Amino acid sequence: MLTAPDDLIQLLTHEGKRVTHADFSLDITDDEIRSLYRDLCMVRRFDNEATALQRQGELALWAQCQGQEAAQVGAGRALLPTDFVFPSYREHGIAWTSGVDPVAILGLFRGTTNGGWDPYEHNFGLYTVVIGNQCLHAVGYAMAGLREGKTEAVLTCFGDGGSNQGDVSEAFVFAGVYNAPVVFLCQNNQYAISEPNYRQMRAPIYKRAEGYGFPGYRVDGNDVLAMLAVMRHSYEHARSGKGPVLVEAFTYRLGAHTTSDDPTRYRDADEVEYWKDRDPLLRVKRYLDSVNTPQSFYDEIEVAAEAMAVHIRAGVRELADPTLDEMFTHVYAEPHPLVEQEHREMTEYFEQFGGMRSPHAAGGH
Amino acid sequence: MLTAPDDLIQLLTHEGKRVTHADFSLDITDDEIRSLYRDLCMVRRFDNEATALQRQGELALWAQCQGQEAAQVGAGRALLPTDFVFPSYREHGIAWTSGVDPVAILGLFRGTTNGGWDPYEHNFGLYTVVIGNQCLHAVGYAMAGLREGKTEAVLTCFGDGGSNQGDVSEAFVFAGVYNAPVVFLCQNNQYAISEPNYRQMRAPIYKRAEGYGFPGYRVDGNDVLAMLAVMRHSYEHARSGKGPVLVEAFTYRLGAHTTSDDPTRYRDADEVEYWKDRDPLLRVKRYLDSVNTPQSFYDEIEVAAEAMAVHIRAGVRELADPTLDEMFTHVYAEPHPLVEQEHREMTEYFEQFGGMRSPHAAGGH
Amino acid sequence: MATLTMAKAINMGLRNAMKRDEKVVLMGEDIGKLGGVFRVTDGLQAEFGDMRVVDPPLAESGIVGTAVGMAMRGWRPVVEIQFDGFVYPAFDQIVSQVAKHHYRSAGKTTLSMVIRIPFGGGIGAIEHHSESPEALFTHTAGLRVISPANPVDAYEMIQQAIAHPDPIIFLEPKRRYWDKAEIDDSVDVMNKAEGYSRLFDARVAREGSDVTLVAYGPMVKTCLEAAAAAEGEGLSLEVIDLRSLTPFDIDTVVKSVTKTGRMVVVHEAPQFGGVGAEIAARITEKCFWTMQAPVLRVSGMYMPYPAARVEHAYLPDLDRILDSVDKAMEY
Amino acid sequence: MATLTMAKAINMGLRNAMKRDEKVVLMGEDIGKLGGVFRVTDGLQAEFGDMRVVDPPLAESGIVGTAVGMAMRGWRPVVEIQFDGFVYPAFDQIVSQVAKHHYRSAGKTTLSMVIRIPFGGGIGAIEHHSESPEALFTHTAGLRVISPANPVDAYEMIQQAIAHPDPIIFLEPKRRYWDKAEIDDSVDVMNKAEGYSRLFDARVAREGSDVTLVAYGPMVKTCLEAAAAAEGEGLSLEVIDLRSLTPFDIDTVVKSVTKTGRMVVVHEAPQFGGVGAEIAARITEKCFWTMQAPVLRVSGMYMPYPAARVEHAYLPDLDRILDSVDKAMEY
Ligand SMILES: Cc1ncc(C[n+]2csc(CCOP(=O)(O)OP(=O)(O)O)c2C)c(N)n1
Ligand SMILES: Cc1ncc(C[n+]2csc(CCOP(=O)(O)OP(=O)(O)O)c2C)c(N)n1
Ligand SMILES: [Mg+2]
Ligand SMILES: [Mg+2]
Repeated sequence: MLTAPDDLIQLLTHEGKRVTHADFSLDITDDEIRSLYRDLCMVRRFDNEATALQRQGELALWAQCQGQEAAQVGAGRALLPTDFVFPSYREHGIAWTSGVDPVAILGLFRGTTNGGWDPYEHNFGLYTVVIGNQCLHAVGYAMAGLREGKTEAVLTCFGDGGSNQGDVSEAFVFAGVYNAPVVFLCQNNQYAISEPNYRQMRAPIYKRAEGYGFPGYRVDGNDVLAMLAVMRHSYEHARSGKGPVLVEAFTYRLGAHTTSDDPTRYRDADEVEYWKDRDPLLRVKRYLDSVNTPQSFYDEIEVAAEAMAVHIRAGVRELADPTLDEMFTHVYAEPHPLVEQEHREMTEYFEQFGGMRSPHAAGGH
Repeated sequence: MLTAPDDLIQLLTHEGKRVTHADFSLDITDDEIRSLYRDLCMVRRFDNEATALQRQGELALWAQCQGQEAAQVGAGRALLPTDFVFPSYREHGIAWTSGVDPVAILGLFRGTTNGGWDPYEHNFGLYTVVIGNQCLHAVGYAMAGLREGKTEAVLTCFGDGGSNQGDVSEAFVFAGVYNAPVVFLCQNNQYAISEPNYRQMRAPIYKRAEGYGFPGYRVDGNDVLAMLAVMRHSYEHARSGKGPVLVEAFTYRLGAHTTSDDPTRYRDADEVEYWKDRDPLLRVKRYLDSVNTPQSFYDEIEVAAEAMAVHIRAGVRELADPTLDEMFTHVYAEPHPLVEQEHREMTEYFEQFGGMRSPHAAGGH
Repeated sequence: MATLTMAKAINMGLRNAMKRDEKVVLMGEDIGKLGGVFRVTDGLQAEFGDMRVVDPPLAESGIVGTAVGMAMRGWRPVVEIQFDGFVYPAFDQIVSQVAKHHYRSAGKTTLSMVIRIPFGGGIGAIEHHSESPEALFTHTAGLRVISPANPVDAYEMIQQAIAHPDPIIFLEPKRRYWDKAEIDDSVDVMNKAEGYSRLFDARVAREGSDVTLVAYGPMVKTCLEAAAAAEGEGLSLEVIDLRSLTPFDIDTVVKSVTKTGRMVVVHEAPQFGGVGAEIAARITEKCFWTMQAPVLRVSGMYMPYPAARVEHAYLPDLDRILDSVDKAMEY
Repeated sequence: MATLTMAKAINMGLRNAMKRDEKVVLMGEDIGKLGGVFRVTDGLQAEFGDMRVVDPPLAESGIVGTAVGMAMRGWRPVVEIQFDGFVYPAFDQIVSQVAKHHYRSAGKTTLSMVIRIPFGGGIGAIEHHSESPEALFTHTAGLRVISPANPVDAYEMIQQAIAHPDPIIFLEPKRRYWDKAEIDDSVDVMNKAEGYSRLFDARVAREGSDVTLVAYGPMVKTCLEAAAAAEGEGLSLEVIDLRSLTPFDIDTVVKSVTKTGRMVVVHEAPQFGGVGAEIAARITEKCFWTMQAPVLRVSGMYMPYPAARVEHAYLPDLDRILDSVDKAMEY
């Protein structure tokens, strides 16, 4: 059974007690903690809605982030608006704190688009499915920022399994050599689909940083306060010209890898139970209860979450399939004769049948 | 100017004084040191002959190993016959200690073959030009050895620049996870062609090992005694089931990257002078002189080296160009109709001219 | 005899190969307890242990590169790449090492390894999960590239591929994983007199006289459906299942085209530079005077694999194939 | 006017592009003080500093991947891959990211980047230094792939490529680096009215009436030599320099073939699945009734690039081209 190591940076225990840490502290009011809790709940709800929509056939797939909300909300809330995010495919919490419309995220999983949002609108890049690729983009983006004289941090996310891709270590090398203001966030949810940490690494991931010449920290990824503190510190480190940082958020994927996955094949119920007790929402709730948070606070969140859910459900059903024209657009920035030719041919071809018909057009399966 | 750091593991200073090290010691007689010196000289001579042959047009290219002889002879002499080597393209010293005929090595550089020797004859794999590729082969080979219950070490070599390839870090990961008996030898000759260390890394290479869960050492790569001691220890570590080791041999490429290179474009003469005084042969000579080695010993080496040189010069000129048939052989292990067809067609085609003629057939260009 | 899906048929083939030769080692992300994302290796780790059914670290170059090292020592690694779109991180190892080692070592090193890749679209997956990279491998000498189109071939071909001394890219048409067929599991595939000697032969999947349809992997079934539909319209289509892309069994195709004089090649990959181009060029050269129409091609389009909800428009289907057949007939 | 080698012409083109747009950044192993192994970037780091002429760590995926990140921010990275055989470690980034980003982002992200690759053989190099991987890129939608055949084109095309918004694979025929030509450096290439609008047009390099030779990059010169030799034998060969492989300027080729009725495509890469296959298939389809002979192809062989001392037998040369021309004439 995979349990939590005891050398994690922690500011809030899973029993909901605030604790101190020698290197990291957080000056935060209870109201601010409530605001973090609100985000945790909204993200949880977003995730649950998406899972439900997948079950109803509205999405082809969903990659749940349940259990990782604190890691993501902590990382996301510590960002400044000028910072930029290069996510993997499970960063729904950071998408949320960045202001990306959850419906846009779902387009990718519904299969109506390979993207779905404008990366520059919220400084939140497209989800990246090929493991590790985005880490290099983050470094290059940060290198360009240095050339522009900007003091912005760039966040990039990957998983415990993903840490092994050559691209990730090359990103470490480049970030180190160019002193790029990149914060590498590894959400170690202890599984790469079915493969537990011991099949992926011999030493904790955060230790790799030192060999590439920059600091690495291991944080209790289920502790939103610790995450906020360490990420704030790390972005500031990056912004102030000290170079990259690696943060390993030690967490646990409470759900399945994706809705196509069957985690009962590779992990035991009691392990999941152990981690449910360490749920990132639960501990904040325990704390908030201990400081006399009124029920109305929770009720208000419930109302907001329900409103979001309504928006998501309606929005997803309205996500239209691409038209034939859309399908052929944007292969290139400038016209390409072969694309134009095939576009023409397919248009003529479908005209025989009165235009391209979508098997999904009737409104889902 | 690039100089030597002072935290290197050293047993023989560049002035030729034997010193002790807290963690590594070597029980060695002066005669054994003479035998090492002999190898250093033979390798130096081999290298010089090859350079001369390239200048005479007998080789298309030569990658000198001058300056790195101690790193290679130390690593090579510490091997057992059952160990296996996965070299890069500059391991002439290890080829030598492994018993590979220098002439075979030169076939690759003459352009008569893409290989040139039987990897299994001396447990010395083919040179690998695509940076980093061979490190993964070494790990896989070692993993297979574990499955066979063997207690053999596998050595693989790469350069300071090469350490950055994704394949190398992936090799670290796999070796760590599978506890593979691999010794990673990075010859840090301080340059990747024209790029000095500071353009390749932010922290010393040997430090990367820890992040992947195994020990890393940084050795004075110009000190054949230290190399022998650390490599012996490392192979034994691997053979005894403790897993991989990374050894960074800190050295200096005294020659050009290859005969096509012009190092005056990117490094200063005084840097080269500094390192010439740290020549791996010179310090052993200084030591041997201090223990009254007779001139006859050096004379004997000179005679042997000259004999080898004669062998190399004659052998290289005899290396025949592949025939058309040879060119078409071994693309596959089993017949492939397309290869057979093209073979047939080309044979017929050349028959019009009385067979394939080689522009080199007359004995060089 | 057993009725099995293609996924199960490959599973049984792998099991047989592992029993037959203890040097066979499976390596691939999540192939152990999970049995692979398509369950093709279901139960094999439980049966053979985790030294023979290996869940490696998440790094495709690492997987293929270590497999090369194992093969250098006489082991027979069978690598699973989880999806087509994730083979590219291993591309360097495949093209520069797997393909070239036998040649470089003048035959001293034999890399008997199989790289299994579920490929192609049609399952509504998100991006990078529906690609058809076969042309990138067929252009690379030193590799053999094969693809079964039905459970029986899948069962036999995987065993033959594993027994073969050359490195083989084994493309599994993922949307056909659930197709079923009767498999005769009482015969030892490798003990049949021919061993793997017919592994690279094309197969006439359906005889016909008007137009030859050439396909492989997922499109064979689609072509057979098209041929059945065409029959109703009085058109007789011959369907050739290539099975192997390199070597390419040109004789079988030439024989068919000599009869029909017309040919349509079908694949999911984009037309430009796809395998169909080589087939068209080669057959046209051989059968120049026989061809009554140019070789036509039905394929995916020149774009990244599009969003799943429009893949039906991207992928060749029965209608598009018949449309091209009609065009070929009009010449 | 100046007489320059192709290497120097590209150097001058790069310098102009860097002066024109300060967002142009060169990245590549050893391109700084050394000036690159072929000295194409000679002097540029001294002139523009090491923030604009970057000697990156030795990791091709890292180089291309960080270039993508820079391009996402509006910079124009020009990557040099040291040799053809070393582009494969970056293949994943090129195929999955560089090629797809504009599409995936619905045009929000424009990756204006150039990947320069010295390619092809003929310089007596050791393995991995003489490859022709163009077909691996042309099959990948989202990329444009171009190759100059002479110094003038090299000078102009590199500047146009850098100014173009799409990612471009720029293949430099390394054995032609030392070829010389007069370059008019007084005209600003990008200020000519057409900008980069003719970048993807093929060029009739020599007019003729009997057979069309189609080539690109290093083989254009060889074809011109063949055409000159054929003239002596009374044969009139038209030589087309494609310049761009994708887009492929089919009209120029069709026009020529309509006149000659015969075509030979020449490239160094292996024939099987090479760019010649697509050209042959496409032209045959368009010009089915015009063709008096099948499209013939002269190319490298289906093997890893062989040892340098036999590359003369592997590479298409004047004799092999004329041999195929004769075959085409015999139909
Ligand atoms: C290069 C590549 N290989 C394989 C996959 C298939 N795949 C998707 S997610 C995944 C596991 C990732 O695990 P981890 O990095 O720990 O991230 P997590 O999903 O746990 O967040 C795999 C193997 C992929 N997307 N990309
Ligand atoms: C993948 C790859 N990229 C580029 C090259 C070209 N190249 C050959 S050697 C070399 C420098 C290697 O430097 P280093 O790893 O330090 O080894 P050294 O040559 O100094 O021994 C380069 C860039 C290559 N062979 N392989
Ligand atoms: Mg994980
Ligand atoms: Mg070096």
